[in-house]
Amino acid sequence: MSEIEFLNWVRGPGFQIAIIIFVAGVIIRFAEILLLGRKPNLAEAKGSEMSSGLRTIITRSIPDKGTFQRSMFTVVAGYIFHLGLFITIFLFAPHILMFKDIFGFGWPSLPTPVVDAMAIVTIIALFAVLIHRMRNTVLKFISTKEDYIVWLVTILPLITGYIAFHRIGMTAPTLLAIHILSVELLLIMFPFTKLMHTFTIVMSRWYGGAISGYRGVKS
Amino acid sequence: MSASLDKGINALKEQVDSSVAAFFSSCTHCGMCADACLFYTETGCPTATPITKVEPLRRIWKSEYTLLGRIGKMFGLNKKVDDELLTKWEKRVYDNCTLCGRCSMVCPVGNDIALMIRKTREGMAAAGHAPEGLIGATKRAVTIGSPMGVKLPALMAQINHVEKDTGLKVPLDVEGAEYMLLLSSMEIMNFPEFIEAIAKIFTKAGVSWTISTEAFEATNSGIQIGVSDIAAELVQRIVDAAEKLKVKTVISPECGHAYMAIRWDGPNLIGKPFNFKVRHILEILDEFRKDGRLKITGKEEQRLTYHDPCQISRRGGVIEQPRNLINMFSNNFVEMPDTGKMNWCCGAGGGVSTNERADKVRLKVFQRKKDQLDEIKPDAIVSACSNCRIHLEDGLEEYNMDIPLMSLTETLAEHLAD
Amino acid sequence: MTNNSNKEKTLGEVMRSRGVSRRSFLKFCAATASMMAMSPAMIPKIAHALESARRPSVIWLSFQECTGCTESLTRAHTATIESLIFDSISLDYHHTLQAASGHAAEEAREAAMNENWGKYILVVDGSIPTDNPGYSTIAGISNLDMFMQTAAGAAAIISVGTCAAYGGIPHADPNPTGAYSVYDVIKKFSNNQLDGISSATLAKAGEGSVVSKPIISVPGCPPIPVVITGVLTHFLTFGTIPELDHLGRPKAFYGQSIHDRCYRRPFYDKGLFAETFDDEGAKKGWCLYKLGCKGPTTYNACATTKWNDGTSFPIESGHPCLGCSEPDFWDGGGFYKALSMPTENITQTAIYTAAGAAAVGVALGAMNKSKKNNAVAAHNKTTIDDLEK
Amino acid sequence: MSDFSIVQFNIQIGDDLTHNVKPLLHEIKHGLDKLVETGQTSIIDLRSIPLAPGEEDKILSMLGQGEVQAQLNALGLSEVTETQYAGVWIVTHYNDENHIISRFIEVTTMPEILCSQTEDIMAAYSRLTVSLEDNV
Repeated sequence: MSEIEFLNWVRGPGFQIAIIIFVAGVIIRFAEILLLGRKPNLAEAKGSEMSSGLRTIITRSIPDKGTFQRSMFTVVAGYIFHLGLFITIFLFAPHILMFKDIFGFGWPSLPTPVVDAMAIVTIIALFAVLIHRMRNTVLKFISTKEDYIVWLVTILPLITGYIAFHRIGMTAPTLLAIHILSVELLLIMFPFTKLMHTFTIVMSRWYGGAISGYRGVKS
Repeated sequence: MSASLDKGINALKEQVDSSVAAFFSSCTHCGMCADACLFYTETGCPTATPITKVEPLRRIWKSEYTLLGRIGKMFGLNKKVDDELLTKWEKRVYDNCTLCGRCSMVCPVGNDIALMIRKTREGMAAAGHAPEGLIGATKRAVTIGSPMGVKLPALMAQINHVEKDTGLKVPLDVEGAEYMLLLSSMEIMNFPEFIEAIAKIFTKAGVSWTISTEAFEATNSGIQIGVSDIAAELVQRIVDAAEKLKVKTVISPECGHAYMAIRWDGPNLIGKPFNFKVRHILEILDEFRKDGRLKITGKEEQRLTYHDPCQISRRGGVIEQPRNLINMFSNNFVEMPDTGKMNWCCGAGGGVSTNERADKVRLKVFQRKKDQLDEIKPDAIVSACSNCRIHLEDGLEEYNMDIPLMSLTETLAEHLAD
Repeated sequence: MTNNSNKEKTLGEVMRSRGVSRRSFLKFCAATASMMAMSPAMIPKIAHALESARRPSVIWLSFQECTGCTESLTRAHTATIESLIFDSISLDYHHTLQAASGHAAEEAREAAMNENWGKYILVVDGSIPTDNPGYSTIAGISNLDMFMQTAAGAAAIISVGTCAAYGGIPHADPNPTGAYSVYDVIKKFSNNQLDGISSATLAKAGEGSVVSKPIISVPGCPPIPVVITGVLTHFLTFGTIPELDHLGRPKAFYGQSIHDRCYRRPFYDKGLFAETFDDEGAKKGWCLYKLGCKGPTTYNACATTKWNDGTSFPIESGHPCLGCSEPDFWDGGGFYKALSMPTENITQTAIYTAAGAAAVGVALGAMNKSKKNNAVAAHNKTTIDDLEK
Repeated sequence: MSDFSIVQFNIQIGDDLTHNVKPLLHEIKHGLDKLVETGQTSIIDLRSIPLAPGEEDKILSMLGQGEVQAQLNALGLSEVTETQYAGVWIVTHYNDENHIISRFIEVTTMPEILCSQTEDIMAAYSRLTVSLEDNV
């Protein structure tokens, strides 16, 4: 297989396979969760489930002062790499073209050097997160193989994307193909790992906020 | 004698619902819940990390309710829930957790971890992995009517004392009364001043109230041990009494989990809404304040702080009321560094105080409260939960601290204008 | 043959006999160095080597091709220099350019082969059909046979154009003629995967050990004319083949991507793109990435060598690079689809998948629900007697 | 002749499009320094450097026109001009059809191509000899 054939495969059938698994997986996971249902609360309500659930979806992004001080590394590093992932995935011009091709609409991009710098920051943050996970007693204790695999499939597209953009070591088609392949790996792993939190966070925050809000507690 | 692993596993299966499934799907193992849990911050022991306490429930969810888990189960690849696991987890779930719910407040993906631990206890108890102390208390609660073994004659004796001391009447079994007061065993045995305070306040306020001789115990061991069947039975006793006396409102006394049990879990345990209201005593007192029924005289000048009982504040939503009430009689109220919904647990709720095995650890984690108190150096602590109060006294003694503890209701009663 | 005597002369002698001055020769060498992307410091060395080089025989075979490569070469505007090089070689067979036809032409080829066995340069344009020899024959000889016979005695093979280098348009999906590139045909031969090859040819190919012949690929549709002559000149000058990349292309021309040398690269870096062919961005000469430019994955010298006597190259004229010098450029999902876009219709895939998955999800969700209901039904009431084992 | 770009785009970013103009002028400066110090000449092939439309013109106009301008006819026209900076020469080769085939900046006292070549001188000698013999 030549490198262009390889690139054409990952841009074509490979991407298709990944999308099928990703879309099917995410929908099945959602159905699995939502169709389990939840008993209505019979206690007299003190607040609205819906509004406090919706509020928590937003407010839980900001930790309270005490929590920020106690978990500062997790919060700061978490913010950096999540923001970095958002910028590198959604605000890089070539990526927007892909979304435009799929969704039929695009949005403005950030200048390439900004995205480039952000990719480096994100990679550094992710390595810091990994080291933290391996050295912190709690994280070491609670981490499973999945946590490390998910870390790897998350950082791979960043690293391969960075290398592909700067064309280090190999020719552009091969590097681009490797980058797309690493994204496909991420897409395939997505529905079956904790990566699902990207979507289910809306549900879990809503449920958490609703449970508190029903009792009149702003969470 | 019929507890079994199968029964435990079935109980865990029953506990999974869409919220639990969403919670497990969202957990990223970030570890922030550990920093929110005093059993971790004060012991440094990673096994106290809240989210790991729900491992038995997580395994059941994963292998029974997810596609990948179902496939794994077919090939026998899943991690199993067995007695070995449950034995290992017993201490984590019962001794090292007060269900205080602080973890639920900090979880960045919004997981109600305390709820999941409460659910995990259902499986643990059904599988015969509940601690001795809690089993004993639960048996007493069902057979005698109180986890501490307090019977009606003991209550009658205390009421007699109160009536003699104050010259006020404590109404028993009055049909059609507006309020029906519940009491915790601890109040009957350790703090009878509470009954006295209620008698004074309610008489002054001019409202009709009563205590049922058939259901006066507010605590619910079934909630703490994690057996909904028993919890429902205990709730049903109160519901029957309240319906019999046709009261409008049932009052939960100064006890955290009692409020949780009757106010929030009660209707769901018996499977139907109550036809009366349930209020915490602080909510009632705050209503009296608003209606101008509370006339206060004299202000305390000493530095007062308020210890939020977890189930009343964070898990119960009664946060402003105690502050409104304290400000009626205090000129020098000071908040702890983390307060209200973010307070730190005293370390003995959720059945930990009933579980002798956990005595050592509950005193160790009291260090957290000590640090908070050291920071603001109050002259006295006000609280609204007898269980917190007893443990705070224990803890202060253990750490050689001399700070008096006051019940909010009792202190308020002392400041009533004539 | 009339030019036999010429073959014994050195290039310098041939030129001088034609009245080409030393100064002209120096100019030619300077142009050659520039064209081959060599350092100007190499000019004296080129001059010296060309002085003493002898005219090699060149056999040019055209198979499944469009003659575009030959057109490109003969339309080269640096006419003086090109003709000089072609004067310096002995183009013994090229069925488009030669005067001879029919048997005479084929005889010329055989004669050149016999005279220069092991020394001539074989230039191939067009792909070679392997499915059925009847798809393309010359003088009754299948392309495959003619190629294998001629390749057997070549000093080196130059695959000119994308068809010869990668298979090109004939090779594009679904490849009805079983067309393959020069390199692939030789690889198939060495793996014994070739049918329809005559036993005589087989013997000859084996004898000349076709497998070990150096192959230089000069892809492009068409290739830049100076690249063709540049490779020939290099061979003439140094008697060796130039340094090649992993696809067998001379690094001097194919060492950097179009994107790397594109003057519009700063717009890419700044995120300024033409969105359509007639918008403001297009008028301002912004980057054509979004219009499907294959510059980033295409290795060629267009951006510096340019076309039509250095007038411009496609991007300079406002059109994205098609990637014609890369393998399978016809099957790359469309000329106007940006590189980061999937080549298949992902939207449709996603919609169909979502529909299917929704059904599966509802089924699995129902299974979950019934499993839970069963657990609730199997609930055995716990009393205080059931708290211990 | 310098305007070889048929399609003129309205390039907004101007001079610094490829960032190659300034470094190139600096290279010429270093070349002059080297020429004075060691007598070493240097040649820059303008076609080996990616330049945006207009950038080559920019370089040429920066260097300007000096005292010497020469034209030679060797396989088509060639132009040799000294720029306003002595020692910096522009050598442009054209083909028969007057299209530029290569362009160099030479930093030297005299571009090699202007000098009469030994081989040509030898040929000239024999030609003149023959011519004299024929005429005598």
